[in-house]
Amino acid sequence: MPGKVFAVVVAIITLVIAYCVIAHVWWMPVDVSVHGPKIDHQIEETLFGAGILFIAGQLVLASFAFLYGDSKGARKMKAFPGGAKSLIVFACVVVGVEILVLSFVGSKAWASVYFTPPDPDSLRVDVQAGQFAFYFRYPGPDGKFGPLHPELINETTQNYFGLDPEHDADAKDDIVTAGLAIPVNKPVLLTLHSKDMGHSFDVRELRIQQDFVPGIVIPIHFTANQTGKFEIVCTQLCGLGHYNMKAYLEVMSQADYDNWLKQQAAMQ
Amino acid sequence: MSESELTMSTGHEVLMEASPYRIEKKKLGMWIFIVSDACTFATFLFGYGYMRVGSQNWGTPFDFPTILNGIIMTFVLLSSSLTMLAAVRATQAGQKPSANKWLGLTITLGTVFAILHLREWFKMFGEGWGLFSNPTGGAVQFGACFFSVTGLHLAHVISGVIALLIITRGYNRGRYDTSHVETAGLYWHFVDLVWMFVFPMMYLMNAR
Amino acid sequence: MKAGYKVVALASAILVVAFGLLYSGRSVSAASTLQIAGSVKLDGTAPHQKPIDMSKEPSCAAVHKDKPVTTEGVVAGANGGLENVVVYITQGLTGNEPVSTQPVEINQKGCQYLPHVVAVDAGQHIKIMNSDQTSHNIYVQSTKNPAWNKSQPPGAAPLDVTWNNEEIGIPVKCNVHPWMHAYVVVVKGPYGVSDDSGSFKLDNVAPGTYTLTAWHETYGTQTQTVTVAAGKPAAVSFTFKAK
Amino acid sequence: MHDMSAHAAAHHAPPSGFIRKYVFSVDHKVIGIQYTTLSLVAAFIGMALSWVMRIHLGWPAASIPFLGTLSPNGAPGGVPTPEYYLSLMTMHGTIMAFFVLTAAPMAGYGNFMLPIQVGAADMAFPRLNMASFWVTFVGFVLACATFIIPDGPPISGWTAYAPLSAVGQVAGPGQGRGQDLWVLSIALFCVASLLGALNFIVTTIDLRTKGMTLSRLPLSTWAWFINAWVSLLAFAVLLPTGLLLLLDRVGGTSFFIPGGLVVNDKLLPHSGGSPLLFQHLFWFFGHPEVYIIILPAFGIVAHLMPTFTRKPLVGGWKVITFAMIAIGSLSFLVWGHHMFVSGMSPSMAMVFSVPTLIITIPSVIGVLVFAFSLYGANIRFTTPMLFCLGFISLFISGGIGGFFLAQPAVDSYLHATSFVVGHFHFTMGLSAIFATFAGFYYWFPKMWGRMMNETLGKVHFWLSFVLVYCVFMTMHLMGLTGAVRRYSSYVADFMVPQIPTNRFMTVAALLLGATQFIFLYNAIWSRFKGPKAADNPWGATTLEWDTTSPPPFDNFGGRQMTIHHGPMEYDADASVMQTSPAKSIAGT
Repeated sequence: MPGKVFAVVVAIITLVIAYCVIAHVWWMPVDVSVHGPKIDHQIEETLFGAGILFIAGQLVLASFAFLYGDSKGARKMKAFPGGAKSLIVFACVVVGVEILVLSFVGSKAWASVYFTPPDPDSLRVDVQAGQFAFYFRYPGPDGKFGPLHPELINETTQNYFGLDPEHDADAKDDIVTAGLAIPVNKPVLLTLHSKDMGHSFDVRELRIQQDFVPGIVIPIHFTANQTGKFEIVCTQLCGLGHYNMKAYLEVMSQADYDNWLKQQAAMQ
Repeated sequence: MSESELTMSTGHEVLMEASPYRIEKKKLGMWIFIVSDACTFATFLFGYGYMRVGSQNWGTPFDFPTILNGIIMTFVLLSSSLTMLAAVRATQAGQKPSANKWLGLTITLGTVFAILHLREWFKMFGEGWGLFSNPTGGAVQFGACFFSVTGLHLAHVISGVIALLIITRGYNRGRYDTSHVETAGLYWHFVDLVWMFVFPMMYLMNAR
Repeated sequence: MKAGYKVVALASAILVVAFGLLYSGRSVSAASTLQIAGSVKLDGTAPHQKPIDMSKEPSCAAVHKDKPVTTEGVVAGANGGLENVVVYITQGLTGNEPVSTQPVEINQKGCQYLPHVVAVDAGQHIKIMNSDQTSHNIYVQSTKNPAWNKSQPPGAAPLDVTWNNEEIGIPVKCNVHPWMHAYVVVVKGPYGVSDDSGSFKLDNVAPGTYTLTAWHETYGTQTQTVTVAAGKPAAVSFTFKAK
Repeated sequence: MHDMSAHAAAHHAPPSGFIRKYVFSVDHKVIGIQYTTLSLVAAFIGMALSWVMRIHLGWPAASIPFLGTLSPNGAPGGVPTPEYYLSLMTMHGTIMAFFVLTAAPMAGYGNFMLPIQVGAADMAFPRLNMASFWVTFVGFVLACATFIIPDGPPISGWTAYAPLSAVGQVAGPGQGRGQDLWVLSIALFCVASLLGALNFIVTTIDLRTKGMTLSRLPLSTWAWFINAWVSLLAFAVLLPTGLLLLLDRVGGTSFFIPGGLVVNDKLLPHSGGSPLLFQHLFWFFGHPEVYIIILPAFGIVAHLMPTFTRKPLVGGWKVITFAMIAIGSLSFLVWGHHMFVSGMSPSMAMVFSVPTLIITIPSVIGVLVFAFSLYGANIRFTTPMLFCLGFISLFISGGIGGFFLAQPAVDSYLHATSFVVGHFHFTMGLSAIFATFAGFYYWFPKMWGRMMNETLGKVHFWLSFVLVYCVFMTMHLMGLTGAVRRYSSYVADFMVPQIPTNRFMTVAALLLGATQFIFLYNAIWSRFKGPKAADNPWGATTLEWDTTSPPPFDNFGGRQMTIHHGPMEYDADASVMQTSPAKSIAGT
């Protein structure tokens, strides 16, 4: 009896979960990056492959629990005819194939994000993460970033990067902003700095998540192909304000972007 | 412990499944400890390597006197391994006096090593070295790595010396037997072996 | 009936006299503890204060969308006055000045500290309130007093805190909103903080000669001596040079 | 030599006096019960912490009863502050991962059962054994003490990533003394685990009774033995890592702290360290730790199932044992999959992804062996067996998540979402807990000499099983939306729509917690009022069932056991299993 109940419960649970996934009750947000579809495809493929294994596993378990309750000796016990060898072979083959497929396709998706060199004329933006906000730096008309002087970082004067406009020519026209705005369909190259803790740059819609590691500069590049306003959140525990460490990414038309940059430059 | 002596005294194989290694549990325990302690040292040395590779201005501050001192220390520690060997042989042969002689010699050599080591440490402190200071202006990691790695090893040597003192005493009182001396010997040889890694990595690689 | 008028007239006369006496009495008592009044001027033009982009915290950004707030390192007031200067007495105190029992308030509103600079007596209570819909953390980086760091969720009860040791310019900041800064000046005896026109006053000063110190978060301190004579409030004025 | 037999006699005579008997006892059975009890207490503390977090996640503005008075500083008016939430999260992880999941199934049951199962009178080093328990105990006390000190518990998570955990007070509340205490507590736990592992290994190798060849070892013993090796290597790396972290915190060194850090506008004096070094060292321990937690669970299930299916496992002892060995050894090659997005070189990510996927093969083999051992069986659905089935189901569900997180491309989206939280709660959390429950119901008669109440046990199982899915499968699904973990409230706009989901999980979690009190009541009631247990109530074939319940001080009342065949080897017709160890084990 308990076996049959167990079988039914497991079956119901399995079906409910399968439904939730197939019906997209919870699902990924819209994808606005060029490389994103590859990752989505990878996730869906994994959902499919692993989902099959999941359903098969649960149902096998359920059916055995359903069928082989204690017969008090009425039914003579029999060993699994396939024996261990068949199980091992099955595991190695099926899982092995799954692994090969996933890592093959998966590595393509991964490579497309991390192994393609950034477009040489991509827009460069410097990102500074700190407890608990992101700040962004545009090179300004000269297209050059001023050097950073950590000892000059001072939040009371809004010098979040540690720039020294008095002495560094390149730093004079650097534009520091609290939000990230980029033109649509333009390759973007971000260089991630952290001034204190480990942080992370996570934009769900871009399908990008990359940690900041203090002490090293990490470049990431992407191209957004839809305009809109999206959230940049920190996903690496960085302290008490971690939950509220965020900024907004605005993908705009080139014209809007130019205006925006002018306004920001005026605000320096 | 007495449980094992029961089995040992009445013959392990009679009552128990034969140990695949044919050694009694105290020694086996020491072997296992050595395995895990080796991992601990490996972690420290890995950290040292990571630091060293990661820093641009590492610098190799050790001049010849320091290296010479290191070589002497190495010699002392190695010969202490030999005397330890002799001590184990003597206890196995049941010759208390010579066992005592060799054990005493091992303890002395261990102490000499520790003294040489501390003397060098304090000399370096005098020159301004510290866990986070590097008088030569190189990477501050040097002090951190050097003192933590050699410090860990020194701690092993000193605790080894203390253990040997206790065991020698117990051995003379008849409280401890050959197996204790052998086990202590295992530990002592391990400490030497570790030094064989520490010395080249910490001294020779940092010689001017 | 006529008698009634007389009574009223007499009564009112008595009242007038009484009030007069009372008033004179008050003015007499005021004369015994005088005040130092004065103003702080900024010589030169204040350095450019960067506007603050609060887009990270939409609820606060909404508060300021008409006029963006700027940093408050140097706040020049009307007719060359310098705001947020704390003036207090460093010499000449008897040491037994009463600690003001009136609690000082700091409000976190629109992701700003209001006021930006507060002065308190050692041991005087401060109420820290959060009027925002977001939670702030208050990081008090004091050195002569115990430092502390604590979050205050929206709608949480005000924090009631005191500082027992004199300490000038304790930085107070909110890490969740890195642009939020305030300073607490803990002194003994009377103090005054210059308002937007740069004027300040220290109440309840006994007659005598004092060394006054004016502290500003960017320009540091200035001192001058002032003598408070019985009968008339002393006037002083400080001038900070814009760097 | 004669004086040694005197020693031996002294050893076999049970100690007199309460302290030597129950507190500072060298008897592996008492120590096992001490460990189990410690874990039980820790489990309920950890659970209480998770309740506060869940309530806060479901109803962020709600004032939690008693909390305001319990910790007026962390939760003024009963509403947890963000840093208090992180403290709870940190301590929940620490207490559950170390003091419950690592301690209970290995140190708890292992201490009690392993010597009996190999036919020994005690652990190889009884005093060492006692030491390891009391060191663990002190470590646990230190961990709890972080709640008492004014600074409060650390907020850096159980992974304690540097530099957050390394730079001290400036990093935020709890990062001062709290983090120091935490590191000390973990270091002590490492020492205790190393001593324990050493004891387990030596006992298994050297103290097996006559005829107890490796091929005849019970599978739980096998699991504990393999696991001891994994712990021996893993904790030997965590210990120095903790020491280095402590050096950075109090010694002023810069192993994990890079130069030019500006915290609160202060330029830190450190230079040259590497946060990634800490992550590498931590996860080199941290991933094996996951298997340190799950391997004993495998062993317990493998040990119980033949008893209740009345037939040997598919492939006998070999397949499952080699699967466990494979898992144990592969677990040291996969740590990098925790660092796919943490700035490690992308090619390294691909290198680590392969063994991570490969390790699923032995895991799948294990699960298949368990599932197909049910084929053609006569399953007796006792409470322990139900928990075994629950374990299999949960481990399948959890293992599936591994396929996602093992791939860098997919992980770069799911990393640090609630999908991960659901995944590790299924695999290392709930699976292990279910196996631990199975072991508790199974061995309770042996440990305390009384049976537990089956009805309550079954109620406990059914509610737990369903509710666990409600909580943690929902977490998986919510993770698909990119809902970020370790957030105490929904400041990010995209997480606001998940509030109803969180409320559902909160309610389910509270019910799940309440269910555990049925178990607690059952355990305490049965301990004193339960029916007396027979020597072998389940009809099992391993040595622990060939002695009284509970066993005498020397485990076999002076009998020297001799083994003639293993727990799953039967007479000519291999179909029927012996119902009494007496047949399979001849006492001499």
